Amino acid sequence: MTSVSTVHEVPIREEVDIVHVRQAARDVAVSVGFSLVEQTKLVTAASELARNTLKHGGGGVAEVELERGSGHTALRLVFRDEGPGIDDVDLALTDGYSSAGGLGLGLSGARRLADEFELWTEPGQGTTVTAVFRTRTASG
Amino acid sequence: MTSVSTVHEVPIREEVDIVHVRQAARDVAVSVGFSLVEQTKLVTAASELARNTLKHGGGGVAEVELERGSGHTALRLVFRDEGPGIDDVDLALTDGYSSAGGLGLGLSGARRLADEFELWTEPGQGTTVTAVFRTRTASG
Amino acid sequence: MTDDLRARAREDVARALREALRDRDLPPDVWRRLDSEWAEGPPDDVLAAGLRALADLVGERDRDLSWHQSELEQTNAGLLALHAEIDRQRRRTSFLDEVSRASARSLDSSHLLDAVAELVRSHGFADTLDVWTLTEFGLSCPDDPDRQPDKTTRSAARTREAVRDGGSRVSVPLTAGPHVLGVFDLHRSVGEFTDDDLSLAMGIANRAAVGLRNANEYEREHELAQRLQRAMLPTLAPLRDLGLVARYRSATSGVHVGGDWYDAVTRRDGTVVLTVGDVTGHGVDAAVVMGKLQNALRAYALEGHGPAASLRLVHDLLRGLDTPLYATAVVAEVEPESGLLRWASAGHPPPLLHEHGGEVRYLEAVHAPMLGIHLPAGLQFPQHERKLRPGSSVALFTDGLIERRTSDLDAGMARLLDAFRTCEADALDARAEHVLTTMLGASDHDDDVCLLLCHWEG
Amino acid sequence: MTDDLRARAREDVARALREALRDRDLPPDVWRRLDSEWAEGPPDDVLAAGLRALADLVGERDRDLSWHQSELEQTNAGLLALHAEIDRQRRRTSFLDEVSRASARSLDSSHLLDAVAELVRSHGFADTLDVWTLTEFGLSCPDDPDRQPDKTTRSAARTREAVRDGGSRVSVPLTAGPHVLGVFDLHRSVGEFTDDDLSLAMGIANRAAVGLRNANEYEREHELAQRLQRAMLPTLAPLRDLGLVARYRSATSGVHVGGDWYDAVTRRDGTVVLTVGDVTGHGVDAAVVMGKLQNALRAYALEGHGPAASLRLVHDLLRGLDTPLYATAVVAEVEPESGLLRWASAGHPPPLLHEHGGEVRYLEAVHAPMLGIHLPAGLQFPQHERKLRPGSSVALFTDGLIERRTSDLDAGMARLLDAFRTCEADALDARAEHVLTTMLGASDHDDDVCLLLCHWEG
Ligand SMILES: [Mn+2]
Ligand SMILES: [Mn+2]
Ligand SMILES: [Mn+2]
Ligand SMILES: [Mn+2]
Repeated sequence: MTSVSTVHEVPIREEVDIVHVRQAARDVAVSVGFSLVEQTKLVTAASELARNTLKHGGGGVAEVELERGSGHTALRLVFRDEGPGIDDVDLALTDGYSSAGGLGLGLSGARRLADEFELWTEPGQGTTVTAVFRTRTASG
Repeated sequence: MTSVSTVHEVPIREEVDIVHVRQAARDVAVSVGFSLVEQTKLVTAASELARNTLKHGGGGVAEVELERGSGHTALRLVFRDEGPGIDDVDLALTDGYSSAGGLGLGLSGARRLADEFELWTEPGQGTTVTAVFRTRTASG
Repeated sequence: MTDDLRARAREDVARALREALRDRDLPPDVWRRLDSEWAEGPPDDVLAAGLRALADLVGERDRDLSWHQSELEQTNAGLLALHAEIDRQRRRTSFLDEVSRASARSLDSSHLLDAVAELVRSHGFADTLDVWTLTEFGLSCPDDPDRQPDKTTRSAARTREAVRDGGSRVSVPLTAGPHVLGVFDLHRSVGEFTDDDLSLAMGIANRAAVGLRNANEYEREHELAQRLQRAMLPTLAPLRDLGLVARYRSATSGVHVGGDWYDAVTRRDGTVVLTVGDVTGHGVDAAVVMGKLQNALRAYALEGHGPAASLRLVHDLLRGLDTPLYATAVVAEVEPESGLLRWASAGHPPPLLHEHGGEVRYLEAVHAPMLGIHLPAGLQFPQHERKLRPGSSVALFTDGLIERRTSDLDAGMARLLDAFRTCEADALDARAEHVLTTMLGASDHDDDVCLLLCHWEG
Repeated sequence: MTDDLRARAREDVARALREALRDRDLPPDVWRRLDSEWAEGPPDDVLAAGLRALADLVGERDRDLSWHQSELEQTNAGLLALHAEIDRQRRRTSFLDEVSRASARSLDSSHLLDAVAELVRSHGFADTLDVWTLTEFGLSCPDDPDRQPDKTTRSAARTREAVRDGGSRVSVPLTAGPHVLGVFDLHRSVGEFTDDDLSLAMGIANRAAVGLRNANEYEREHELAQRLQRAMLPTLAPLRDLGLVARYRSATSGVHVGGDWYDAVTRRDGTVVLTVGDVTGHGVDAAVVMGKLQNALRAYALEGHGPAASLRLVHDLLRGLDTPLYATAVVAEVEPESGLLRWASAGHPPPLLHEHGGEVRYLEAVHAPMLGIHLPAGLQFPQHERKLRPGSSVALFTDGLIERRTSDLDAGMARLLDAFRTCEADALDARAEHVLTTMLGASDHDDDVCLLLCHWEG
């Protein structure tokens, strides 16, 4: 049986909230036994997605969810904003592209780091990004 | 002909100096056209070596040197301290070992990131670490 | 106010301020800096000094914070870039390993080149890959033999280096050791080949070339063995007076080298001597004994010995060979002038006679024992003769045609009669094919098979 | 004081404080928070409120800073770990690619297994690697044929899976497609094999197995070709009355399939017939014609035809073959009772006579033209005879023994006489070796070579 629980909900309104999201993600990862490499991938992706929510979506909320099944543990990050949405998703997921400036690996880099990645967007309705990270080691 | 010039000398006395070393290294790297990946390797190693100087050597100094030859540019980081020195260099360079605690990839990780790496130490006399980073792209 | 009073007043104010901030969880260096500000200057300024000190600290902390934020942001971006870069390298190395494995999967050069080309396309490294192989006639395109290599392709073969043609076309030589074996032409419809792509293309070509060299070496040896084996059976020249067709099928399972043979030779007087034989067993030893018997029989027949005498001489020869193998054989001679057929058999299935009207029968008659077994001295081999009717054919064959593991010999012989009877073709070639197809079908046969058809129009 | 007065006093104090901090380069949100503190409460508290607000800010900034420092430190450590991890993966993949390449570098199974073993050791993956190959007699260790596989090795071959034996020993099967070809035993003297190492070991074994399968297939075809070719020359049984030794050396450069042959056969009357011949050219076609001539000559000789008659009959047979090749041959027969030697040659180098006292000479005599060329009808082949002195040897050989690109035929024939003269060995075997070594040395020869020595003790 698989159970999903929301462990943290972090508002993203200003720069310093990115660190809050990082900390929240890292705390949960450590608590379920993610290795340092796994933590790093997770936190890096969380940071980029939070920055995306802040810069592109004009702020929003991050949720850190924990999915436990028999023999596996997954950490799911959900980022929601009610910003302008993304016009061209494929373009936004291309390496090097970023409509809000910057280095342009944010979305595509996060997707590469995650085990699963989903992006929902609607012009004028906002954007929701979900990234799932699994650990190979037994959960703590 | 190859010319070497010291571009920065950064004292390492407290935690915040680590960021000064990072910034100094990054500034020089950007100015000679290091790519983002090359910058990242350099700055990460600089940060670890600065932390090593602070924690293990009780503080010291970091020098950022620039070596320019025909067709190549290299950035050399030198970290000097007058701390207790390292008893067992091989052990200190083993993945996972750190006599000052922490995550234990500092010295070995920096060595892995650098193109050249040299460690001089003498019990009671201090430690000097030199790490060289080359760029493949033409220098700016 | 005396200095003493001032100090006292200053301390009072400072104490009051410390009290006011008591419930603030400030770091120790804040208190250090506030205390040192408050220890100097006139008491009226104590408040302002504290304010200034705190403001300075806020400014400093703010600057430090922004440095750390910027470092964190850049490190994050750098981590993504490093991950992407190493991921790219990992995919590159694992792509090359896949190429190595595809190049080793088969010893058939066209299979392995197809597999490599497919990998190159499915990994999106190139949209089309044209293969050129170097033959004795120069560079040739196996998929389109009429195509000529262009300047870029030829240049890659000559210089043994990757050659660009614009941004979206690269030719790389297939080199194994000192030899150029061919060229890959790579094309992209979108995007250009970078310098990095060029070195990757060379890595692909080098790995494919090693596989290709192995395949070529295998094919050379395989072909040599096949040619040696096949060359042991004669290429029959057309006869002036008789129709003649021969077929050999090696066993499709087990050892592919067999001991069956056929032969046909014309004596100076015009008589045609036909032979079919079968050395027991399979493999190289059987093939070699087969070669000796076939050639000795031909020698005796050419010299003028009749079927029975030739078989008897060959029996003596086989007895003298250092081999545990035996053989069966049938020899038949036809005089084209008269249509006279003479034949003799040593332990072999009888010849089959197919007459003009469609009647089919076996020429059952007394035959000699197997060649090579112990025989009483002076034993004569029986020989038979009959006049053929015009339009008749004689078929000689080995037991592989009629014997199957799943059925007995008599059933097989009956099936063979049927196969001839039901044949509607007239041409000898077509009749041979019909018989082989009917008897062997598409199923595996574990014995080799010979069939010789000779037609006397009369 | 009225509210109005209080407000004015508050604003005065606030303005004074703003003035005092004017030269501090504070971020905008500091001013916002100070202004809001100063806009409320009694004027006496304005100062303290400002102080508290600043102190709060310092505390917040300090907390933010420590979070960022900690994140930066952890990200840095994470970056190192990620880099180390991916570096490990990259080395692993590139190790596997190296194994693939080493497995393809040679079609010689022992070479490639050595190369893989060397890689495994030099990469520090295992300290020793023992190779077992599956033969028809079970698992065998090529380096030590007497060794028996232990339980772990046998279990890996049977289950087709990696099998551990303690922490520092692993056996992995070499499987290619449905076949198990062998087993690698891996040992470490320090450290244990992790689960990850086990899967890497399987990756190594799979790649080596594909190379091994290719090598085996190549070796099978190569051996078949070699055996077919070698089997065309007879294994001479020792004669009762005469000493006999034969040697064949294939060309060491160019095509390795040749057209030289030797043969020796004993007639029922005890006469021994010796033959050496040489079909023009090399390759499969020459080898096949050689087989036909050798066997026909043996057939005629056995039947009782003398040397000249046999050669003439073989000439006719060769004319009847569909081949552009010619041949030379020499046939000699020896009667062991009397020591009478009869011989005939068709375009072949003369036999060499080595007499008891050490005298060596060529038996020069009129010979027939080459076999297979157009001859006037009825031409008789010349035949010669002489009585051997007891203790004499006759040597038949092909031109490959005496002809070198760098010297002429006469010089070669003189060198051969010398080689026999200088031979101190008595045994026929040793004499043949001495002659071959003297004439061919260690240098390459581009023609194949036959040598037949026959000794009559008398
Ligand atoms: Mn057979
Ligand atoms: Mn058969
Ligand atoms: Mn020859
Ligand atoms: Mn020759």
